Amino acid sequence: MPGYSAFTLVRNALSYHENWQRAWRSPEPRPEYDILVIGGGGHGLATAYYLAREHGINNVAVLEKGWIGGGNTGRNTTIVRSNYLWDESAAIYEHSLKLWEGLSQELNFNVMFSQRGVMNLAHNLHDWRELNRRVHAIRLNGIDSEILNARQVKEEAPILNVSRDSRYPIIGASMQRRGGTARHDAVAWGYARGADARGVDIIQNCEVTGFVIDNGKVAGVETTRGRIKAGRIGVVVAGHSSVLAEMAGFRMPVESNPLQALVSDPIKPVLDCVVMSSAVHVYVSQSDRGEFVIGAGSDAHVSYSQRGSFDIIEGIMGALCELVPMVSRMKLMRQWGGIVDVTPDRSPIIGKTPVEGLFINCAWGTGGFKSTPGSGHAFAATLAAGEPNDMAGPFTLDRFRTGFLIDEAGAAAVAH
Amino acid sequence: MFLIECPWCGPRSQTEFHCHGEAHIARPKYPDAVSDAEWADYVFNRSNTKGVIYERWVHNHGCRRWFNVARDTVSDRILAVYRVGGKRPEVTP
Amino acid sequence: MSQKFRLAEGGRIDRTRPVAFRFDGATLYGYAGDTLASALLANGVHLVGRSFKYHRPRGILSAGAEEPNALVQLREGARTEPNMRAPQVELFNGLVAESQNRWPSLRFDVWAVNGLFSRFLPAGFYYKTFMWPASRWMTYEKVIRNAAGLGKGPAEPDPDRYEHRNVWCDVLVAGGGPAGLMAALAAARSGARVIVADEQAEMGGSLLSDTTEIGGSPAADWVAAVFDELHATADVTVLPRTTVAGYYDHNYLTLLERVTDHLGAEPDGKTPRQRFWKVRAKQVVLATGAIERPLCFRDNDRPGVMLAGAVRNYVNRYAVLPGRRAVVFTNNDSAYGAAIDLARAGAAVKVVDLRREPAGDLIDAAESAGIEIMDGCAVTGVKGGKQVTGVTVRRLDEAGDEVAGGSRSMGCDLVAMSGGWNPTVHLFSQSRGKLRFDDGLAAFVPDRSFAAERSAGSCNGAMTLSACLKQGAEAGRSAASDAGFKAKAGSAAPKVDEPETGATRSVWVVPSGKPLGRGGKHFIDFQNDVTAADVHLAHREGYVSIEHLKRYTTTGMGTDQGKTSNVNALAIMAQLQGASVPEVGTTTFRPPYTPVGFGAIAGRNTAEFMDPARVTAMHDWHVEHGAVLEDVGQWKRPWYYPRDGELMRDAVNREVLAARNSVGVLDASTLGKIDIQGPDAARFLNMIYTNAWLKLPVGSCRYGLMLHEDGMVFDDGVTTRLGKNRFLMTTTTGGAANVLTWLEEWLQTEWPKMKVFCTSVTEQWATVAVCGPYARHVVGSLTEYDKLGPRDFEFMTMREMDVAGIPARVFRISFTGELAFEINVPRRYGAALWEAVWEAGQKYGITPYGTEAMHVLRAEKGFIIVGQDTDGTVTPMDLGMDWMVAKTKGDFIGRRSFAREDTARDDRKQLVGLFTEDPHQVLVEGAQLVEAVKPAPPMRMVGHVTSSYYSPNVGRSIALAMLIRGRARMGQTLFAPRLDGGAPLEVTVTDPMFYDRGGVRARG
Amino acid sequence: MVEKKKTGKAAPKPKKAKAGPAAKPETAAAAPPVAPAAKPTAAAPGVAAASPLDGRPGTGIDTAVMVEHPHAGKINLRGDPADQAFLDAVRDAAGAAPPTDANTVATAGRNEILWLGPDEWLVVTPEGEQGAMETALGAALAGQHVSVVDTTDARTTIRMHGAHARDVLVKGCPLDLHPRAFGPGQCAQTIIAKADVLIHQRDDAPTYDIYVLCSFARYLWDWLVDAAREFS
Ligand SMILES: Cc1cc2nc3c(=O)[nH]c(=O)nc-3n(C[C@H](O)[C@H](O)[C@H](O)COP(=O)(O)OP(=O)(O)OC[C@H]3O[C@@H](n4cnc5c(N)ncnc54)[C@H](O)[C@@H]3O)c2cc1C
Ligand SMILES: NC(=O)c1ccc[n+]([C@@H]2O[C@H](COP(=O)([O-])OP(=O)(O)OC[C@H]3O[C@@H](n4cnc5c(N)ncnc54)[C@H](O)[C@@H]3O)[C@@H](O)[C@H]2O)c1
Ligand SMILES: Cc1cc2nc3c(=O)[nH]c(=O)nc-3n(C[C@H](O)[C@H](O)[C@H](O)COP(=O)(O)O)c2cc1C
Ligand SMILES: [Zn+2]
Repeated sequence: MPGYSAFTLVRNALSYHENWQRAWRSPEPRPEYDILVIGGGGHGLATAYYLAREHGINNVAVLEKGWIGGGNTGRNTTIVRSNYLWDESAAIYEHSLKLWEGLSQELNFNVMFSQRGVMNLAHNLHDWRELNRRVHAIRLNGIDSEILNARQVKEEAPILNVSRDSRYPIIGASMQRRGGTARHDAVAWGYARGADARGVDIIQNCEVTGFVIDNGKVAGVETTRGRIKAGRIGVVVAGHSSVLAEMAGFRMPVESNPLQALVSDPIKPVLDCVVMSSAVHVYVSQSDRGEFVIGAGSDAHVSYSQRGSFDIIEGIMGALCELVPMVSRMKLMRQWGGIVDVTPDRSPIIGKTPVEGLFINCAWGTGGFKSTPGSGHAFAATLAAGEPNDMAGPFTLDRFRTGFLIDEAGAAAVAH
Repeated sequence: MFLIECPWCGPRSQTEFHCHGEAHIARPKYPDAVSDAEWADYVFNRSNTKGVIYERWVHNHGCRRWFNVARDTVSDRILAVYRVGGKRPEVTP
Repeated sequence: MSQKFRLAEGGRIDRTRPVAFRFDGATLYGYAGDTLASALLANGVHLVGRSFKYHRPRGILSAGAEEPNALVQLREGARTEPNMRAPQVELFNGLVAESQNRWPSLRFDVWAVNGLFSRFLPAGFYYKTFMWPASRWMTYEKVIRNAAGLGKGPAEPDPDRYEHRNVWCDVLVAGGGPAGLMAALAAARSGARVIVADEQAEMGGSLLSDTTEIGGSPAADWVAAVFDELHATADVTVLPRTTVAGYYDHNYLTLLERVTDHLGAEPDGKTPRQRFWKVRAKQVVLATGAIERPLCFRDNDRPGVMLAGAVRNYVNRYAVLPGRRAVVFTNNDSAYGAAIDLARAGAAVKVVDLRREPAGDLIDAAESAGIEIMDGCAVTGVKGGKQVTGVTVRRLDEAGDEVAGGSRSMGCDLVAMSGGWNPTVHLFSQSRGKLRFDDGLAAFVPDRSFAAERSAGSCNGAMTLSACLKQGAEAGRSAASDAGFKAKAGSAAPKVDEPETGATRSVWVVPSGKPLGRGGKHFIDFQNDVTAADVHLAHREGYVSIEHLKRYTTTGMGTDQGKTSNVNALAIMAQLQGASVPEVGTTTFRPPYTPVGFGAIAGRNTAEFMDPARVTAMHDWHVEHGAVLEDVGQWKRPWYYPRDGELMRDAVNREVLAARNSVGVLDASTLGKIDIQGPDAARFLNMIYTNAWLKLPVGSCRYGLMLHEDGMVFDDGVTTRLGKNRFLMTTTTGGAANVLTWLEEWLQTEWPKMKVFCTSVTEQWATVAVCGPYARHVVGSLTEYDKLGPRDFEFMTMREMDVAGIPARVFRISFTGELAFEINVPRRYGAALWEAVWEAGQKYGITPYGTEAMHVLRAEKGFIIVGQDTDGTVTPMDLGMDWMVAKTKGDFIGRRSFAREDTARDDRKQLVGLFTEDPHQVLVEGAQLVEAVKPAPPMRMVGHVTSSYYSPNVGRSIALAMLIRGRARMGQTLFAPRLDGGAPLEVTVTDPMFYDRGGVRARG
Repeated sequence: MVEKKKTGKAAPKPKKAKAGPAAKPETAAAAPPVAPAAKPTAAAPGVAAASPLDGRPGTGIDTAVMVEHPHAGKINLRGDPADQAFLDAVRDAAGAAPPTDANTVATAGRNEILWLGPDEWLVVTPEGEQGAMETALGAALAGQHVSVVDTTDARTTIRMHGAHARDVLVKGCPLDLHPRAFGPGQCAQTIIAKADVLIHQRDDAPTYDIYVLCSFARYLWDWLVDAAREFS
C-alpha cells in the first residue's frame, strides 16, 4: 500500500494527482471465507482490520449493503470520550480511547482525532451529584476527568451563558481533556484501506438477506450478490441488528430509534471543546470546517427511515439559544437522522448468539462512534477465538436473562 | 412529525403523544411458572420490526388514553389506529 | 450616486427611493426594490467574496437561493449574520455588508496563498498528511480551523424576537411563480383553505424577470390580478418573503417568513423579526421552479461569470447591466433570452453555443438582433482575476470531449452561462418522492409522489410558460379536490404565445485543450472549491459511490447544499464509471431548503420560556422571605432560607435544629398526589406496590415502593386509604407524572377489566408540613388541640378537620422522623394556611426549612430518596427493605425478577451509613469507596456515597452509601479518595439510621 | 431530580395499626368516602383565597383581553358513557348528561360539562358550588363504578377574548383552531407552548377559556402576554 504523507502528497501533486491508487479494492465476493463480517460501518471495518492485523486472519470479507460508513458511522456527532461510570464500560471505552490516540499513525490515514476536551454540564444539584459520582469513579479507574466550576466553564467555552439566572444555569461541568472529536468518514475509510491492504475483501452493495444455518450452526449467508459461505460470522449492523437476528431466528432486547443531528453554516472558530448537556439533550462542537455540529435526543418510536420528529430539533433550539446565546443568529444548514440500536441498559451487546458460529456486536446506540476502535479490537478477538475476550465478556446477550445489566441508563439519560 | 389519529380525539400532532413501544406483549399470567429466559423475553426483547410494527401510543397531552397503532417503520406511514384490546389489524405497508 | 451599470429605464425598482448602503466600508447607492447583489452589480462591483479553501476571488453567480459565492457578513454588532446570500438580501437604507473569509481585505487576501498551493491541496489532502509527529496535530488543526469557516458569528445575544405560528390548511402551495399562482388560484376558487408562500419579496417568480405576455398583456399584470384575487378570497393566505424550508412526514411543513429583515430599521420590540410557520397541509402543491446549471469550464469561477437566467433577472427585474461586453455560453435555448435582453439593454453580445447548428425561434431572434452565434464551440478558458476580462473560445469535436481547431480570444466583462435547468426538487425529495432522470432535460424530475403532494411547473420538468400554467391549474384543482373541495369553473390556464425551443446538448466537462487539473480549474462546487479534477481523483481512489464522492470532496456540503453543483458532479462521476446518471443516483436532499436561523426555530421558547418554572401557592412567601430556590424538575422549591449574612451551612444547621428542637415548617406541595378509586383499587395497589394493601384500614396511611418489571425501585411514597374503594397516593415530586402514566398504562393496556379510576390531584392541594416537638402546639392552636393527641390521632393516619378555619386533610406522617402534621388544604388557601401556621408558630420559634434541611433530617433517619440514594439498579432488598416486600400476597410488578441470578446474588450493593473519621469532614456526594488505597489508580471501588451532610443533631457528619455486601461490613474501615489530591478520607461503615432508632419521636 | 418525601419505615415490621375513629370500615362502597354529607369547600369568613395569577399584569390590549377566573368549581368525573344509568344520574345531578361526542361541551344553566376523554369529563360549576355538585353527583351515582373528584383548585382558568385571541393561541398550540375546525361549544385538551391546557371556545368573538394547572399558570400567562405584544 503506497503510504500517505506530506512527502507522497507533494510527489503526487507533481504528477497532478494522477497516480494515486485506490484506497481499497472493489472485489467480487468469493464463494467462501474463513470469517464474514456483516456491516461496513466503522465497527465492522475495524473488526476486519484487527482480525487481519492482530490475529493474522485475512481470508475475511466485509459485506455492506450500501456504501461503507453510510450507517451511523456517517451520521454521528463524532464525540469521543471514555468517562463512563461502570467499570466494564470504562474498560472498553478507555481501551478504545487509547487506540484513538494512535489511530491516524496506525492506519496511516489522518482521522483527525482532535483531543479538544469534552465538557458535560451540570445545571442542578441532581446533575452535580451524578457528575461527582462519575468523575470519582472514572478517576479511580485511572481515566482522566476533572470538575470545573462555572467560571472555569466560561474560560473553556466563552460563548456559553453562565449567568446564574438562566433558566438552566450552568453550575459546573466535568471535563475529560483527552476526549474530543474525530472525522467520522475518515475512520471508516482508514480502516477500510488498512483492512484491504491486509487482504480483506470489502464488498459494497451486498446486502445480507438470510443465513444458511445447518443444525444450529451457521454456514453462510444469502446476499443480493449470491450465497457466501463461512463457518464464523460476525454481525455488526447497528440499527439493523434486530433484522439480522430475525433472519437467524432469535430475538433481541433492542429497539431501533431515530436519533437526529444537524449542522449550522460554517463560521470562524468560536468553540474549542465539546459541550454536552444531558439535562436539555443537547451536545455541540464546532467542526474543523467551522460548522456547529449539534446532536439532539432520540425519538421514542422505532423507525428505519433515518429521520426523526422535527419537534425534537425545535425543542433543543430553545435550550441551545439559552445556553449559547450567540447561536440564535446562526443557521440550520442541514439536518439528518440515524438509526440507533438501543438496549434497556444502554450498553452494547458483544458476543455469542443462540446460533453457533454466529456472533453479534451491536447496541452501541447513541454512543458507539467513540468505541469504534475498541469494539473492533474486542470483537476481532472474540471472532478469532470463538469466545468473548475479557473486554467483551460482560456485554453478553445473556445478561438480560441473568440480570447482570451494565446499567448506564440508570445513571444518565443520554450517553453520546 | 406524525399526524396521529387519536381514536377518541381525532387527528392531532405528534407533539401531543408519546410512544410506549411494542403492543400486544402480554404479561405472563403466572410469572413464577416461566423460565428466566421467557421472563427476559417478556421484559426486554422486542420484535423491532423493519416493516409493519404494532405499537402503543398514549395521547398524553390530550385524552390520556392509550391506543395501538400499526405503522410501517420504513415509510413511517400510519396504517391503522385501533383501541387497546382490539385485534391486530391486517395491513399492507 | 454613480450606479454606472444601472439601465436608464425599466425594472421593478423604485427609482424615487434611493437607498444608501455600505459594502466593505464603501458607501454605495441602489434603489428600493434592489437586492444587495443587484445593487452591487449596478455599481459595477463584481468581486464580493473569497472561496472556502483556496480563497479565490468570487462574484455573484445567481439571482436566488442557489447562490454559492456571494456570501456576506450582514449588519454589525448583535445583529450581525454570517453567510448571507447577497441575491436574497433586500436592500435597505443603511445596510452594512462585509465580505468574508479574507484577510486583511477582499482585494488583498493573504490566504490566497492557498490558491498558489492548491496543487498540494486536492480533495481529501488532509487525510493523507498532518500525521507526523502525532503530537503536532492539535497545532495543525488550529491553523486549519482558522483558515476554514466563512463569516463570523455574532458575539452578543440576539436582540430580536421570533414568533411561531401553527396552521392547518387544505392546500399549501410552495412557490409563487406562474405555476404556483395558478395552482393557488384554482384551489382558492374551490373554497379550500389555501396558503401560498414564495421566498421572494414579490409573488411572480420568473415572471418578474420575464418579458413574455400572458393573455395578451404583460406577465406582471397577470401576476397582480391573481395576487389581488387571492388576497380577496376568504381563508387564503399569501406569504411573500416566506421560504418553505422543510417538508416532513405526514405533510408537516415548516415555513420561514422574514417579517422585518428587509426593513433595516430596528424592530419595534413587538413585531417579530421572523415568523416560523408550522403547517399541517392536507395537500401540497410544489411549484418551486428550476435552477440553472453552470457549465463546467476552465476558471468558470471568476467574478463576472454568471448564470444566464440570473443575468436576465438583473437586466429585466432590476434594470442592471451586469456587463457591457457579454459572452453568453450555453448548451440550450434558454440563454438566448438573456442574450437578446442584454443586447436590447445595450450590451455587446456574442453567443457561444455548444450545440452544432442550433435552430429555432430564439436563435432566429438573436440573429436578427445582430448577435454573433458561434455554434459547436465552447468557452475553454477565462481570463481575469478579480473580474473576467476575456475568454478563449474553441470548437469542440463531435463527442464534445476534445477541442478541435484553433482558439479565439475575446475580451468581455461578463460571461452568462447556461448548462440547462434542474427542476427544484428539494422539497419533493424531502417528502420522500422518487426522482426520475429525464434525458431530454438531462436532469432529475419528480417521478412517484410519496406524500399527499404534486409538483407543477418547471420543478416538474415543464420548461414552457404555458405548460407551467396548465400544470399549475391542474395541480391546484386536483389538490383541492383531494382535500374535499369541488373545483369551480373558470380556473383554466390563460393563453400564452411562446417560442418553440430546441434540445440541450450535455457536455459535463468542457475541455480546455489541457488535461484536467492543469493550468486552471474547472469548478463544480464553487463554495467548497471542488473541481472536476477532484471528482476524477475521488474516482481514481475508489470513492465512487456518489455519497463517498460528496464526503470526500465536500461537493454540495456548503450553505447552498449543492443547488448548482450536485448534478454536474454526479454526471461527471457517471461518465467516469461508464454508467448512466440515474445509476449513480443522487445524494439525499435534507431540510432545510435554505438555512434557517436557530433563533427562528426556537421562537420565544427560550430564556424564561425555555421550560416552565412551576411554583406552589406559597411561592411568593418563600421569595419574600429570602429563600434560595432549588430546581427540582420544573419546580422551584425553597432550598434554604438564609438570614442576613448567613452562609448556607449555617442556615441549614439552624433549620435542621429547629425542626428537631422546636418546630419547622416546610412547603411540601410539590409531591405528586393521585386519587385512586374503584372496587378494584386495593387489588390494583397490591400489584403496583411491593407490600400488601388489601387490609389497610380506612383512614390509615402506608408507605409503598414501586418497582419496574426488572425488579428495580423507581418510586415510593405514602398512600392513604380514604374509603373502602378509594386511596390517595403520594409520589416523589419528580416522579408524579411518570407514576400516573405508569398506573394508567397498566390499567388501560394490561388490566382493562379492573375497575379503577386514577385522577391527579397534585395541584388541588397545598401542603404545609409542620414538624418538631411543638408541632402539635402549633397545629393545635389552629384547630382543636384535643383532637391531635397521640391516641386520638395516631401516627400514620389521616383526619379531615378545619385548620385555621380551612377545611383540611391532615396526615400524621413524617419524613423527618419527628412529630409532624402534614396539612393539605385546597390550593387557594395554601398561602393563608402558611401564614396562619407562621403566626401561630412564632412563640415556638417556628422556622421555615427548605429541601436541604429536609434532606439532612431524613438522612438522619436513614430514609432514602429515590433517584438520589437509588439509581435504576437498586432492589428493595438492597435498601434493606425486605420487610416492604410481601412474601405471601402473590404477584406484584417486578417480583419475578428477584429470582434471577443477578438479583439473587449476595454481593450486591447495599444501603449503609458512613461516619468519617473526622466528624467535621463532610464527604462529597458521589465519592467512591475503596477497601485499600493504592498509590495510584486504578483502584477497585466497592461502593459510593449517595447522600452526605453535616448533621447538627447527631453532632457530626453523616452519610449514606451503597456498598457491596454493605450490611456485612458494619464497623469496617474504608476509604474515600478525593479529587483534590488530598489524602483519602477514612470512613467507618455503620447502620444507616443515625437518630432516634426506636422511632419514638415521630409517634409521640 | 427525583426528590421525594416519604415516611413510615420506622417500624422494622409493619405492625397492625389500631383503627382510629375514622378508620371504621366503610359499609357502602357507594358513599363518597370520608366525605361527610355536604362537602365543605369554603373556608371560614376572613380566610383569604388566593389565585395563582393575582395581580399579574394583563396584555393591555382589547384585541386579546385576558382575565383570570380562578375559582369556578371543577369536578373531575369518570364513568361509563355506555351505561344509560350513568348518563341519567349525571343529568339528574348536573342538569345535563355528559357529552359523548369528543371535544364538546354540554351546558345546563350555569353548569358546563367538558369532554376530556371517552370516560372522563370536567363538570364546571359556579364558584362555591363545587361542594354541592360533588355531593349531588356522589348521591346520584351511588352504587356505580365512577369517580367524582373535586379538582377546583388544581386548575385556574384564563379567559381570553378579542379579535386577536386566536392569533395569540396558535403561536403555541398545535391544534387547528380555525373557525372551520374549532368553534363555540368545542373543547380540547392540548398544549400551549410547554403547558398542558384544556381549551374551551365559548363564542365567536372568539372567547376562549383556557384551563391550566395552577403551578403552570404564571408561566402560561406570561407567555400569552408576551405573545400578545405583537398586537399591541
Ligand atoms: C445522530 C447521531 C449522533 C451520534 N453521536 C455520537 C457521538 O457523538 N459519539 C459517539 O460515540 N457515538 C455517536 N453516535 C452513535 C454512533 O454513530 C454509532 O454507535 C456507531 O457509529 C455505530 O457504528 P457501527 O459501525 O456499529 O454501525 P453503522 O455505522 O451503522 O454500520 C452498520 C452497517 O451495517 C450495514 N448493514 C445493515 N444491514 C445490513 C445487511 N443486511 N447486509 C449488509 N450490511 C448491512 C449498514 O448499511 C451500515 O453501513 C451517534 C449516532 C447518531 C445517529
Ligand atoms: N426556458 C427554459 O428552459 C426555462 C427553464 C426554467 C424555467 N423557465 C420558465 O420559468 C417559469 C417557471 O415557472 P414556475 O412557476 O415553475 O417557476 P418559477 O421559477 O417562476 O417560480 C418558482 C418560485 O418558487 C420560489 N421558490 C422556490 N423554492 C421555494 C421554497 N422552498 N419556498 C418558497 N418559495 C420557493 C422561487 O423563488 C420562485 O419565485 C416558466 O415561465 C418557464 O417557462 C424556462
Ligand atoms: C460530523 C458531521 C459533519 C457534517 N458536516 C456537514 C457539512 O458541513 N455540510 C453538509 O452538507 N453536511 C454535513 N454533514 C451531514 C451529511 O451531509 C449527511 O447529512 C449525513 O452524513 C447523513 O447522511 P444523509 O443525509 O445522506 O442521509 C455532516 C455530518 C456529520 C456526521
Ligand atoms: Zn385523545
